[in-house]
Amino acid sequence: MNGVRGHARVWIASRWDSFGLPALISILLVTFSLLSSTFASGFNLLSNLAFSSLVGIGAIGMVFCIMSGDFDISVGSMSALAGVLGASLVGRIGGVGAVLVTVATATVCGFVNGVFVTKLKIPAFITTLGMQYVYRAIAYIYTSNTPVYIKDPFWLFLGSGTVLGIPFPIIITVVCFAAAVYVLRKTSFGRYVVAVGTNKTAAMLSGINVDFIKNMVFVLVGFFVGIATVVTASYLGSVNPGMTGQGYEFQVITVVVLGGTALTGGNGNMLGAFFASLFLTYLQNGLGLKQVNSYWQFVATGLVLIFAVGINRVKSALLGQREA
Amino acid sequence: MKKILSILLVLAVMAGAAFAGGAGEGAKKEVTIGFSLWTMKYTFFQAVEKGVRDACKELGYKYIMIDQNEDATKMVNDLNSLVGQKVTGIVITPVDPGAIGPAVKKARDAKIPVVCADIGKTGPVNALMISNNKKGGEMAMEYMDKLFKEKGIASKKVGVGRVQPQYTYASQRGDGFVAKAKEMGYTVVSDLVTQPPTAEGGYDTMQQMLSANPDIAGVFFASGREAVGASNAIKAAGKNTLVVGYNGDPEEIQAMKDGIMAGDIAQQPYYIGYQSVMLLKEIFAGKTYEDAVVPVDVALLTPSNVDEFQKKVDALMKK
Amino acid sequence: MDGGVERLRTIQLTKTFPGVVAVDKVDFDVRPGEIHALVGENGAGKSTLIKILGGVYPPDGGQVVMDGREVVFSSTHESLASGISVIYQEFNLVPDLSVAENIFIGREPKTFGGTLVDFRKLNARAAEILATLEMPLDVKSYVSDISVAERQMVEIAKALSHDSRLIIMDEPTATLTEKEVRKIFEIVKNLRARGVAIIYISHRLEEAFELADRISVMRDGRKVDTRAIASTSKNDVIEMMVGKVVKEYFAEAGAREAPRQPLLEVRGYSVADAVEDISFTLHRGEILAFAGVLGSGVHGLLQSLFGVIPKKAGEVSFEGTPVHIDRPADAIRLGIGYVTEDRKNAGLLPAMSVLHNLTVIIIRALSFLRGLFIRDAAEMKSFAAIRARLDIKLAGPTQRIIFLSGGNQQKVLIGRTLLTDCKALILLEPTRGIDIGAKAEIHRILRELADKGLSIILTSSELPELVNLPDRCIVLYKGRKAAEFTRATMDSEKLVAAQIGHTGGARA
Amino acid sequence: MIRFLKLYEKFGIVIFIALGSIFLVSVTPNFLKLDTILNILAQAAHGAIVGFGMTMALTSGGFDLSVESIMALSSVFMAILIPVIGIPMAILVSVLIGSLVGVLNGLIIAKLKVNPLITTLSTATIIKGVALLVAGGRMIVIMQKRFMAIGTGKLLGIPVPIYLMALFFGLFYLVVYRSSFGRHVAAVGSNESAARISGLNVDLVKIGVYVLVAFTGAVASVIRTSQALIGMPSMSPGFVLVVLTITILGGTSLAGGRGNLWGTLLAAIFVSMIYYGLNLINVQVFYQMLAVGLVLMLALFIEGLRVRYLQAAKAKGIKV
Repeated sequence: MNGVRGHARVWIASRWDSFGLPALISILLVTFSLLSSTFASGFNLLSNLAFSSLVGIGAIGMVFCIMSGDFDISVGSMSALAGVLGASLVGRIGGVGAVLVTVATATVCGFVNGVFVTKLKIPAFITTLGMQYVYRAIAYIYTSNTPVYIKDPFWLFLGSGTVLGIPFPIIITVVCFAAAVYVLRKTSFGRYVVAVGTNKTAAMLSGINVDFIKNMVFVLVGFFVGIATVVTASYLGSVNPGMTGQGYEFQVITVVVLGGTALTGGNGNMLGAFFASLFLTYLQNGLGLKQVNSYWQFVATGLVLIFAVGINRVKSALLGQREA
Repeated sequence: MKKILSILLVLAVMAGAAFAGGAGEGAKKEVTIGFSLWTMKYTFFQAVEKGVRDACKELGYKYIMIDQNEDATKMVNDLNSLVGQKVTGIVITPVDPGAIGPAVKKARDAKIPVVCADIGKTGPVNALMISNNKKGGEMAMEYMDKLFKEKGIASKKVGVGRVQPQYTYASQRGDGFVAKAKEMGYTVVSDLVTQPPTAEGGYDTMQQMLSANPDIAGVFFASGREAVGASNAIKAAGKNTLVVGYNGDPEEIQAMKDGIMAGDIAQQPYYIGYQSVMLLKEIFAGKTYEDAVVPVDVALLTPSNVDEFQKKVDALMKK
Repeated sequence: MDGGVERLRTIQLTKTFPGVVAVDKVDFDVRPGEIHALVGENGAGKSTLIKILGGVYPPDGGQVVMDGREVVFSSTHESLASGISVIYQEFNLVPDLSVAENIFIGREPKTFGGTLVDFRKLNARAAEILATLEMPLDVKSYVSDISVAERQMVEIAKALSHDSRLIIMDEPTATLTEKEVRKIFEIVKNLRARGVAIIYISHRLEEAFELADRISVMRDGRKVDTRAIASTSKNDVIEMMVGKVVKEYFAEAGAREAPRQPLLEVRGYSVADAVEDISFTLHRGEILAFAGVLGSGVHGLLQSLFGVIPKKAGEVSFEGTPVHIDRPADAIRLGIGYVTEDRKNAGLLPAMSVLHNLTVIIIRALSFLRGLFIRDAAEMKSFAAIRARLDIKLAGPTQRIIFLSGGNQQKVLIGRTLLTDCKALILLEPTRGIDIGAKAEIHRILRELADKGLSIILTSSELPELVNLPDRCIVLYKGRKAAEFTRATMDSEKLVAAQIGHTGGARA
Repeated sequence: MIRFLKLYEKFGIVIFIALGSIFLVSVTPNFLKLDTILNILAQAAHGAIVGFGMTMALTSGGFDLSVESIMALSSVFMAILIPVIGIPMAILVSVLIGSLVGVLNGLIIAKLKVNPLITTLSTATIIKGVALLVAGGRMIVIMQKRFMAIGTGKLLGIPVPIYLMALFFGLFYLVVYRSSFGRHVAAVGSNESAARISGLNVDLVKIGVYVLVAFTGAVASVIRTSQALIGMPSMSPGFVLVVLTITILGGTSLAGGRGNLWGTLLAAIFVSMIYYGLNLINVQVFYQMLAVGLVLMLALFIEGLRVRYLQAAKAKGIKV
């Protein structure tokens, strides 16, 4: 391939990676602001920013996972299980402890998924499909199907509190994404994830322990789902074994893919996931405020996704890769 | 660097938008009702929505509806958004009543009264208009008992098909039914959750109940469309088991007209929606409601009174 | 010869790729009922030629004449349609379909008004074809379950089912056992008897001489000559294949002082379906080449030494101490580097930049706290060092690896191993798919590295590389040591002879 | 051992069914009754039929999450059209409309080369919206009671859905294993490039696959709609996961190449049996979930071991 032309392509593609979605969001924001003053109110923008973090945080782990060439659709049930377990323990071990338990539980679930995938070589999709039933069922049985309420002030603050008028979830999100971006660019682990995702064999020949990396990636999925669960639980003031995390897996995957992470692995875009969560949130919010019939909202969201993935196709075509 | 730039870009636009939009805020004088609804997918909720809308029209209130799309987190965000829009009052039909607490508190802190239209509540709501689910279940049992006696059905076996477990509020219907059944000396031989939570699910579940107890005398379904499916199953199996449903939606009314469904407990979704706004009106006028529960009666529909009921409903919905 | 006789004839056929003329004005012909052997070193242009005939590449110049009519192929189908079947080394079979289905894929006999496949007829026809060729093969068995030789047969049967009049076979026997080879031979002769024209490409001269009626030799994209087997000898052919190999480094050879202390000692080493009982010693600062055509087991041996595939038996000692290498990580830890022959699938990290492709192997060492914080400065430093040392041409460290030229990509892969400052370096096909200029450069680099004390094991299927580069060259044939050459005794003709199993004394 | 494993690959699920039956027979007298058995089979029908389609999708190396929405869409159209053009035509048209969604999926996947998961995830959302729009969000009651016969009627004492299941099993058996199309689907899923070079029109094959999946969805919708006698814009939520579970439990691999229709059929019956049986004995829904999940994981576990064993055998040079 001709280096110069290649380079021009990268130029375009890489600009799309970092500025494509932000541009779309800006357009979206401006349009809706012109259409509705309530949309443009600082409050509305902020509270939706906070709302977007519920999916955004969960998406972080999934970006790692999909970058490494795998997949986890058990995150919804995982979230329910971790949530009820943590919330139920507040009385005994206090808010901080309970929060830690929540995160730990989800992390362990992630680890279990990872073991099935790496050790038994069962495709991630199938494994997590099965575990999805298991985690949810355990959550039901453990609580005998009663919602668990979050009364603990510390925990409540995490999802509903504000610092200098900024909703705390936003701060958590910023920290998480910053950390994730850091891990991806500045740690050897981050490099290994990309390497494994883009070419397993080459990674193995470079002395990388592929199975270990893959397993760690699933642990990360669990970890961030755990954090997301903590925030969500406190945002809702309760955890419901049946409701919490319903459809969460597909929300998360949508955001990750919309963010420009290819399901073929290797090519990931961490901040893209963040912007995608913003984009979808503001899209829904705007349509809602304009009193658009919610049936049309389904159609709109679906079309946007197809469109966005289409664009990523073009991008990866420019970069000379293929999507599976 | 590019990343930072991209973030700055978005932030800048946001700030700009916020600044521009800032002016728009608070400017509105007229009374505005914000309504957050579970979903527009089912007839019941469409009726509630109609009720709220009509009431607002009647009182000349501005009306904003947001669909939760059956997502608890979206519900909370919508509530926050309504608070942000400084609406005068909020009506909510929550998909997850356990999850509205913090949001309701925010609303009340902002001096915005909140009325729950059915389902349930947490947090400092002013009032909850709610169908008497428990009573509905009991009525169903009593009605069955009456029919058994008339038809001279000896079997003391009854069953209940519940809605999905996560909708705890609706399980009271089943609870009410079960309690009453015990009280009246019946045995609840099967107590199942209808899966999937739609008519065809009712069909499957009914078949299972019939296999387990061929002589089951009557079954109460905590949701109407599932009762319709169940009635079809009974008809197909050539049994005479009595089915009583819950809701009073058109499909149930039709099933009763066809004579395959014995009875139905009709809720008054339109009334619930309508009255919720009326409650808010009183609150605006200075009347205090704190954490009040306004039970809304449920009506027993039988083949004899179903027609007039339908006329009433149609009249309301066409208004 | 008059044009009527030939089944296929190429006139001044030419194909150029950036930097190389792969096929250069080739006049070639094959007749009905003839087996025409096509031989030549790798890169001589054989595979490009057959790819043109197979409709994979359009030629840049010249014509192809099939049965007296000029033909132009824009796709593999068109070539197939006009009666040419090419059987490539990597088969085009569908593992999850049966033998019969593979033979007739896309052309299954139908019943019920063309709705269903008539399996009775399908299997019968397949069996028929296999029978006429005396192929002992169950038409119902899945291709995923049959041996390589049997797959070879399926491909041949598939070709026949298209009633192709010309079948081109690319190294059909390379990975087969002696017994299987016999079987394939019978089949090929059988084909000839039925008047099919066959172009038979092989590295094993004795095969060519046993089978073929005529033999054509290619070198550097040109056809050297075509001769009747009867009127030529293996030695002539070898001479034609080798031509004049320029011996640049030999002058310098004298200056190089003789054996240094051993670094890697291998004793009685065996790898399943690769090599049996191989022993050798690699010295410090030595370039040791392993020569061997496909099926000689060289690749298996070297992969196993790096821990990619398990060994069956044998001891390895490194710097005097016995070692166990079960995973590449072990080898890297010891200080052994490895550069794959399959750059695309096993070497490059396509989604990553040149910088990251280079440093991935030592990124942990380049960071504080066991990989928790990558020191950019250190990373750039080692990058700059390698870039300067191998003089890699690129727009910048963040450029995607996939946009580099083959030569520079190869340098990056070599650089990657150098970063581990390994003591021994294993290179498979170090210059495959690289243009002439870059080749020489990589040779120079390897020589310098060796002079600085790095020990290199390499294998190549390109003669000049084997002749010029190494201090020693061990030739494997069918998994066993066939010959060994030092600089002193190095003789390109003997080398080729040994590779292709022709041990009869080539003229010294 | 190897022959057993080969058999297990095809019929392993039988073992689960046997164990399940033994358990249920021992706990309730109502299980071992003709009616119960027939109902279990009848309730397996829609899962099995869509399962056949999904098997095809997985065989081609693809995937379809949009069946649920497709069912809803054709359900709505059926309810709207029956009074207008009569039952047979209405069924025909609505099945056709459902299948058209398959064309859409196929085109996006084959031509735009968008990943099947994302494609069908998106179309699922879109079609859900469309179904709701068409129905105006309402449940549409079907007045023509004769329509019930399809989902609830009996022929010679056997529920119609069972006939349909059998019919479609036969049909798909022919398509998958006996028709050239079916073999080409396997080829595409097994080695796409080889399939291309062998002159197959890969894109067309893929489109065909997604049309077939959509078709099965629409047919299942006919059964379910007739049982409900209501056109539902929000039909059988969560059904697609059940279908995936069935297909995978049946032993069809995500890798593509080999579909296992027998497995799918048996798995559908097994899953139906679990839910039916556990409801017979009033087991709480949560434990039913747990049961399905654990069975699936167990099956996968065994499968994992099986594959490893076979690979080991291959490595040892044993012909498998």
